[in-house]
Amino acid sequence: MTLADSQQIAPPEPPRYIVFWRRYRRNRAALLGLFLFVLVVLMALSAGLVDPEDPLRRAGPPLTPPFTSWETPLGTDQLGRDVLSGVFYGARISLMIGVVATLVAISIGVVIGALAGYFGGWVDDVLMRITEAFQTIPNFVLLLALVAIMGSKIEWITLAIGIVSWTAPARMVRAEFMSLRHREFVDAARNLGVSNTAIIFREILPNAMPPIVVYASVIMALSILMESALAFLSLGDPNYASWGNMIGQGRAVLRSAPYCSVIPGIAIILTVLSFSLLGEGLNDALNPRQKKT
Amino acid sequence: MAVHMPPILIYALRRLLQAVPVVILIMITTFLLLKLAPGDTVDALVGDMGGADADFIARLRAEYGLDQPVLVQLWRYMVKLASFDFGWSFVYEQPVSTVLMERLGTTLLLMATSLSIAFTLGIVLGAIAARRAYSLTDNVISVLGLVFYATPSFFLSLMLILVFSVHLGWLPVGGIKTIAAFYTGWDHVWDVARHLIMPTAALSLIYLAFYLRLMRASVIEVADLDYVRTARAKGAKEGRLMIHHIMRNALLPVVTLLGLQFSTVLGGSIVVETIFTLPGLGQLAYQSVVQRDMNTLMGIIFLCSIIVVVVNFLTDLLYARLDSRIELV
Amino acid sequence: MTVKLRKAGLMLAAAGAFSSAAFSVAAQDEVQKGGTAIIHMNSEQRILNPALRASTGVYNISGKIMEPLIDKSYDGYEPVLATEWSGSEDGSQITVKLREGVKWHDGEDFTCEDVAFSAMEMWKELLNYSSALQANLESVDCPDPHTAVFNYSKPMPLELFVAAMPDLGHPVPKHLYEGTDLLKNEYNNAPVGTGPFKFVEYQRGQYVMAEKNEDYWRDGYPYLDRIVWRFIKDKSAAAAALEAGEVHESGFIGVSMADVERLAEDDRFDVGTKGYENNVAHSTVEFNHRNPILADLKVRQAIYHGLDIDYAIDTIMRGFAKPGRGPVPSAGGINYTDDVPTYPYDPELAKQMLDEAGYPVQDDGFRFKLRHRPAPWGEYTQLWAEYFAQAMKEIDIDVELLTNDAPGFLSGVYRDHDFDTANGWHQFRSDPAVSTMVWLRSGQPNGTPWTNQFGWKSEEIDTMIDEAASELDVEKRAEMYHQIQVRAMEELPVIFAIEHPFISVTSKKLKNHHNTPRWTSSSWYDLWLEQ
Amino acid sequence: MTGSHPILELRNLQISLPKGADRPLALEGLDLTIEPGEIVCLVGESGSGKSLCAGAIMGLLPEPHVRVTGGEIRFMGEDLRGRSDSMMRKLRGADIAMIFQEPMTALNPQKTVGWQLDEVLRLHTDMNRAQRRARTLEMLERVHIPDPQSAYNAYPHQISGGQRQRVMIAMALSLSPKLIIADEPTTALDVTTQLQILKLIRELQQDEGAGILFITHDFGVVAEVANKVAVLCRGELVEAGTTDEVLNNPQHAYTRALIAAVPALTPPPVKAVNTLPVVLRGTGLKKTFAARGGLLSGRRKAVTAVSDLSFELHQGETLGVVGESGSGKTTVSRIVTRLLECDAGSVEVDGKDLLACSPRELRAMRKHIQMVFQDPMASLNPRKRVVDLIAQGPIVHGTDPALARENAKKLLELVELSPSAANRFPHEFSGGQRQRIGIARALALEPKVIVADEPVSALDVSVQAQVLKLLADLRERLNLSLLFVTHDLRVAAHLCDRVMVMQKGEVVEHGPTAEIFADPQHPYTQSLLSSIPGRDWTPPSRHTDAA
Repeated sequence: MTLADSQQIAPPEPPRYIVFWRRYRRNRAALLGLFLFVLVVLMALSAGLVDPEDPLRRAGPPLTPPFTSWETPLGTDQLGRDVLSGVFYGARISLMIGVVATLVAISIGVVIGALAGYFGGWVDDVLMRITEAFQTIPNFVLLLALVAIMGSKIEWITLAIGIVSWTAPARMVRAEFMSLRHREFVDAARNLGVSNTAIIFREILPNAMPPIVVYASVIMALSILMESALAFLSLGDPNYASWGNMIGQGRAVLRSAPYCSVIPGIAIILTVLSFSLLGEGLNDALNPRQKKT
Repeated sequence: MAVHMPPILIYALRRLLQAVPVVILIMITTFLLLKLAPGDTVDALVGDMGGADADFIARLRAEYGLDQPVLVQLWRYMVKLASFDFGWSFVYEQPVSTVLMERLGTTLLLMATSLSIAFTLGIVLGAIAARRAYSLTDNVISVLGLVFYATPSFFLSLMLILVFSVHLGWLPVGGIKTIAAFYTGWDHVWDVARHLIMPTAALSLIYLAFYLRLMRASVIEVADLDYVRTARAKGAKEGRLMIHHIMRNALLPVVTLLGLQFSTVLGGSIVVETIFTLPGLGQLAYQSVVQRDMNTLMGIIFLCSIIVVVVNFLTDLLYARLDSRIELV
Repeated sequence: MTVKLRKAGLMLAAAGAFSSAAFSVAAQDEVQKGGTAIIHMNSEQRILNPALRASTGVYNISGKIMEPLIDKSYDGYEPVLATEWSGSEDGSQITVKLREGVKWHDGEDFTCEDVAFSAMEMWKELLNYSSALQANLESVDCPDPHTAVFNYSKPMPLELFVAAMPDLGHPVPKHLYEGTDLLKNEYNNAPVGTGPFKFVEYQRGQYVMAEKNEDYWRDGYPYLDRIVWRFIKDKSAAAAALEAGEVHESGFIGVSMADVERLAEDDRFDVGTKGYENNVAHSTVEFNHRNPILADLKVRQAIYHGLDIDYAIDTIMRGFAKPGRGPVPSAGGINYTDDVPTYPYDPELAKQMLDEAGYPVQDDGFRFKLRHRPAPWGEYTQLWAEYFAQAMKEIDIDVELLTNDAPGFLSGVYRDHDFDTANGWHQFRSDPAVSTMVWLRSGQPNGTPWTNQFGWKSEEIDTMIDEAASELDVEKRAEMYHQIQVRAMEELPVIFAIEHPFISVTSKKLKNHHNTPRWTSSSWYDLWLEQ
Repeated sequence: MTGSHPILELRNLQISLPKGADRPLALEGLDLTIEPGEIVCLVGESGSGKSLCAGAIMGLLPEPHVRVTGGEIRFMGEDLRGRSDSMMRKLRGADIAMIFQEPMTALNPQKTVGWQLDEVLRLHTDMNRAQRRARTLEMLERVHIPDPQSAYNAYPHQISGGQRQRVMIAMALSLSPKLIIADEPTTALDVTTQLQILKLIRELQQDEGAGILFITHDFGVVAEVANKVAVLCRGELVEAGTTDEVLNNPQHAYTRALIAAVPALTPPPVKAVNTLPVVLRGTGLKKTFAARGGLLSGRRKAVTAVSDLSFELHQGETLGVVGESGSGKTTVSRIVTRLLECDAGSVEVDGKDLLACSPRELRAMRKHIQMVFQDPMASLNPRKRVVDLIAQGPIVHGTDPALARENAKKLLELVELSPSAANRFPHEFSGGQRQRIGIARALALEPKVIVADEPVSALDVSVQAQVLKLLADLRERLNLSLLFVTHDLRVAAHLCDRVMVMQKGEVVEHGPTAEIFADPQHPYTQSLLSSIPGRDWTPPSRHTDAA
C-alpha cells in the first residue's frame, strides 16, 4: 500500500475516436440518426448510379403512380420526371446546401463571436449590436430579401441561408470564448508570449469546437428547411432537383398525386431528423458532462 | 438624473437607449439592402395591374419619389421616421401605420398563443423526458418532438388542413374569423379561436422541439446539482424536487431562448400565415419584399425591432423574477 | 349609316340577352333572394377603383359596385350606364346617351359631369392601357346632363371605343373626387358607385365585403344580400376552402390545374371556361433578339419545333387550352384566323434546323446555352418554364432558369433586357389594338412590361399595326389583323405558344353564374345563391 | 429500539462501481461504528470512496450504476438496506442529516434561506407556519448568524460562504437528528472561518449528543475534531482507532505516508538574501476592479484588489504571498505577469519595467517571468499533446521546433516524468503529473522568475507533498526565484524564505517566514496562525521523505 504515485503514468487510453464512438453509441436515438445520415450520404453519392442522366429530364408519362413501372419505381411528377432519381439527386443538393450554408454561417459566426468574446469591451459592444440588429430582423424575411436581391440561383440561395444563420453561432461562440478566455490555459499561452490571433484560433477555438459542431447540425437541419420553404414560395432554383422544389411543385397535385410531395417530404423529415439526432449524439459524446449510463 | 426613478424604469430607459443604435443600424441596412434588389414597387404594381404604359409608369415613379438618388430617399425616410412617421404604403394606398396596426393584432395573437403553447408543452414534456432520460418515454417524446421540428411548416400545415378541414370538416380552412357571420361577444372570441387552432398548432409543434430539447438538457443538468442533492437529503419527494428545486433553475436557459426566438417565429409564420390566410405581419413582410413596398417593409422591421426590444425586456424581467441572483442594473 | 344600324342591332341583341337570361333562370329554378356569396381571390387588390387600375382583379370586386358605361354579353354589347352610343362619320366624335335616374350610392345623381370628369382626369391621364387609347381625347362635352360627347383629335373607331368601354369605361362620382389628390383619394379603397352592391369594408389581407344596394336602378335586383371576396394566396388552401364550402367560386384558375381537374369530377362544382371569352390569355415564349443566336429566325423556328405544345397542354394545362396561332386568340372573334403557318412538334427537324443554322452540338453536349427567365406567376407558368428547359435539352440546347420575384422578373426582362428567353402569360383584352399588338410594335418605351422589349423591329409590321388601329371599317380591320397574325407566325418575334381561357370552379349553389363573356368583371346583379 | 445500540454500524459494506471505472468496488467491506456523542472521521484521498459511503447511508447513491452490493447499514440497530424509498425519505433530514462540502452550490440559489430551512420542518413535522418560523429563527441564532431576521429573508448569494455553511448546519440540526454526516464541510472555507465552523460543529454536537460521521482529507481537521478515525485507501479500510492512536502512532504504511505528507509547521531557517540581486521588483502596484459603467447604468462599488503594493524578490529566493480569499493575493500574481493590467505602479523584471512595455516588447519579455497555475487541468490546453505544450513557449520565442520538442522531453525527465508521456494528452495524467507538466512548461523558457499561484491547492495531500518537494529540489538545482502565492500556511511555512501576509488588498505584515511564524505582530496574522487546524498537533517524526 503506497501513496498514489505521481510519477507513474496511467496506461495509455484508447484513441479519441474510439472513446468518442463509445460515448456516441450509448444514445440509441443518435445511432438511428447516424444510420439515416449515412443513408442520405450514400444516396447523394450513388445518385449517378441510380440515374446516370439528368433527373429533370422526362423519364416517363407524367404522373405515373409509384410501383407501377420498373423504369420509374417511385412514379413520375407532372412533367414526367422520375421521383426516385429526384430523391437521390435531391439528397445531393440538400446536403450541399446544408453543408455549405452551415460552413458560411459557422465561419461568420466564429469570427464575429471569437472577436467579441475574446476581446470584450467596445469590440464586443459593437459586434454584439450588429449581431442583435441581424437577429432582430426575422431571418426568413432577410432571406427573402436576399433572394429577391440576388435571385434564385442555388449558389446565392445557399449563401443567403448561411448569411441569415450566423447570429446564433456567433452568440454561442462568444459565450464559449467568454468562458474559455478566463481559463488558465489561455493565461498560460499569453504568459508564454503567444499572439492574440494564435490564442484565438489555436488555443481557444479547438476547445470551443464541440458545441459548434453540435450547433452545426442544427444549422444544417434549418438550412434544408429554409430551402424548402423558399421553394414553397416558388423562390427555389428550378435548375436542380432539390427536395424543396419537388414538394413545392408536388403541392399542386397534392390531392390527386400525393406521392409527388409526400416522398420528398419524408426525405426532408428523415434527413433533418438525422441531423438533429446526430447533433444529440455529438452533444452527448463531445460534452461528457451530461453523460448518464 | 437628479430625479429618483424606480430602478425598473431606469433599467427600461437604459435598455431603450441601448436599442436606439441597433434600430438605426437595422433600418439603414434594410433600406440599402432592399434598394439593391432588382425592380421597384412600381414594377410590382404594374405587374399586378397587368401592365401599363410608359407615361403612367414614369408618373408613378415620380409620385413615389423613386426617381431620386437612393441616399436622398434614405435621408427623407429617416427624417420622417425620426418623428415616427412611417410614410405611405404605395401598394396598399394607406399610411403604413394603418397597414401595420391592422395586422399587428393577428400576429401578436398568433405568436403569443403558439409560443406560449410551445413553451408550456415544451417545458412539461422536456421535464418528463429528462426525468426518464434514455428510457422509452424519453425516446418517444424526443423523437416525436424532432419529427415535428423536421417537418417543413407548409407540409405540416397542408396536412392539418386536409385532415381537419377537408376530411373531418371540424375546423375552418383559413382566415381569422367567419366573414359575414357578424359574431359578437363570446361567439366572436370562439370563432376567432377556432380559426387560430390549426395555425397555432402548426407553429407551436414546430417550435415545441426547441423548448423540449433545451428543457430536457437543462433539467438533466440541474438535477445533478448539489442543492438538489441537499433537498433529497432533506427527504423531499421527487415531485417536490421537480417543482421547487429543479424546474425554476432549469427554466432559466429556456426563458432566454424565448426572447431570442421571437423574431425567428415571426419569420417562420410567413409560410403558416400564407397557407391559413391570416392577415398578419409575416405575410405582410413577404408581400412587401416581393412588392418592393419599402415603406411597409421598413415599418415592419421597425415594429419588429420594437417588439423584440420589448420582448427581451420582458424576458429580462421574467429572468430576474426567476433568478434571485440577477438584479436589474 | 352603317354605324347607326350596328348600334340598333346591338340594342336588340342586348334586349334579347336580357329576356332570355331572365327566362332561363325562371325556367330552371325559383330564384331565392338573400344570402352571402363568398368569392375566392388569389391576390389582393389594394385599389378598388377601376378608373385608376385596369385589372381583372380590380373589376372582380369593384365591378359589382361601380358600373361601366357599356358591358358585354354573349349577344354583343349591353348598355349599362350608357343607353345608346354613336360615332361621327370622320371618327372624331362619339356621342353617348346616359341612363337617367341612376344614383350614386351616396344619393347623388349620376350625370354627364361625372363621365366627363372621369374621362378627362382618369381615363386619359391615370388609367393604365386607357391613357394610350384615350391619348387623342380632347374634351368631353355635356350638352345636357345625360349626354356625353367625346371629342378626338384623331379618328377613334367606334368599334374600338365600345370594345374598350366594359373595362376602361367606369365613371367615378365627380363630387367625391374633384379637387382631391386622385391617387390618394380615400374612395379608391372604399368605392362609391352606381352598382347593385354597396361597398361595406375592406379588411386588408382578409376580405372585401359589399352589400345589397336597395336603390339599384334595375328594379328587383340584386338577389344577393352580400358578396364577400376572400383573399387566399395558397392554391391548395383555396381548393380546400372550396371543398369545405367556405367559398363558392374561384376564378382565373385560382386553384391548381390538378385540383381543377379533380374538382371537375366532383358533382358539387361547375368547372369550366365559360365566362372568360373576353379574358383569354397566351402562354408565351419571349426571345431576346439582341442575342445573335436568337436573332436568327431559323433558331426561333427550331425552338418552336422542339416544343411539344400538345403534350404541354395535356400535362400542364390538363387539356383546358389550345395551341396558339399568333397574336390574336381564337376568342378574338372576327379578327382571328387559323390560316397561319404552324410549327408542329418535330425534334429531329429542330435539330437539323439548328445544325443548318450553324449551331452544331459542342463538346459539352449542347449547342448553346439560354438564360431563361420564367415569370413568377405561379404554378403553371413555372411548369411551363421547366417544360421549356426539358424540351430544349432534348434538342441539345442548355437552359438555365433564372428565377426572380415579380419586380425582379419584370425589370430583368422588360427594363434591363438581361435574358435570352422568357416565358409568362399575357391577357388578351378583347381587341388586338389594346393588347397583343404592343408585343409586336417596335418603339415601346423601355421598362414597360408586356410590350415589345425584345429588340425586335419590323417596319412592315409596325405600319400594318398603325394602319389597323385607325381603320374604321370592321371587315378591313379584321383582314389587316389576319395579315399581322400570319406575319407574326412567320417571323416569330414571340411564340404565342398556348391560348388558354381562364377556368373557374363554382359551387353549384351559385346560380346564374358565368352568363356573360366577362362574367367575373360584371356586376352580378342577377346572381343568386341556393340557401 | 433500545438505547444500547450504536447510532450507526456499518458491517462489511460493499459498494460496486459501474463497468469501466478504475476498480470494480468503491468500498470493499467497510466496518464502522458511531456511538452517540461521537465524532468519527473518515479520512481518505480523492477517489477513496469516502463520499460514496455517505451516499450509501443516506440512500442517495446514483443507482443503479453505483449501488450497495453487500453488508449492512445499521442505523439505531436497524438495517437500512431494503428499506423502501418512502421510509428512507422519512429518515432523511429528520433522523439522519447531512452537511455538504460546497455551501454555495448546496443551497438552492432561487429560494431564501428561510424557505430552505423551513422546508425541512414542513417535510417532517406538523408545525404551523408561525411555529416553523420561530424554530427556524431559533436555529439561525444557534449557529451564530448575526442577524437571523434578515438572514431568514436573504438569498444564499447574499450571505458569505461561512454563513452559508452555518445555514447548512442549522438545516441539518433543526430536527435534532441522531446522525449527522458532514462531507468535507470546511474544505471550501478560509482557514479562519474553518476554525469557527469546526468549533460550531463540536459545540452543537455536544449539546445534541448526536453522532457525527465526519468525512475529510485533512489531518489537521481530524486533529481538531475527531474522537475516532478511520482511514480509507481505494475503498479499503486500512486503519481505524482513536484519534490519538491513529495520529500519533499510525500503524499502516499508508496512514504513515499520509501523515508524513502533511507539511510541518516549521519554517526553513532564515536565508540571507539581501545581498543577492533583485530579479523582480514591484513598486506602488494598484488594482481596482470597477464595475463597467455606462450611460445610465447603475453604479457598483469598486473593489480594491491591491492597494499600493511594493515588494522585492531576490535571486534564488522564495517569497510567499499569503492570505485568505479576497485578500488580493491572486491579483498580485496576475499583475506581476501582466496577465492583468494594473492601474498604477511598475514591475521591474531584470531591471526593465514590464508594465511599460509595448505589446511586442511584452511578448519578448514574457520569457523572463513564467507562471505555474493553480488548476493543473484548466491550465493545460486539453487539445494539445504534452510535448507541444512544453515546447510552445520556446517555439514562440524563436527556437527551432524540432529542437524545442527535443528539449521538452528532457524537461519531462527533469520534472520526473517519463519521456514516453510526451505524446499523450493532458487528460491522461493525474493531477500531480499535470502540475509537473505545468512546471516543465514554465521552466522551458529558462525564466528569471517563476510565479506560482496556489500550485498545490488542488492536489491531494500526498501528491501535494511530492510536488512541493519537486519545486524545492528544482529551486535548489536551478537557483530559481519564486513568487509563491498560497492560502495554506503550512505550505508557506514549508517552502517560503519570506512571506507577505495580505488582507483586503494590503500587506499587513512581511518578513522572513520563521520570524513571522514565531512571532506574528499583526492581529490578522495572529488570527491566521491560530486558526491552522491541528496547529497543536505535531505529526510523529517521519521515517522517510517519501513513501
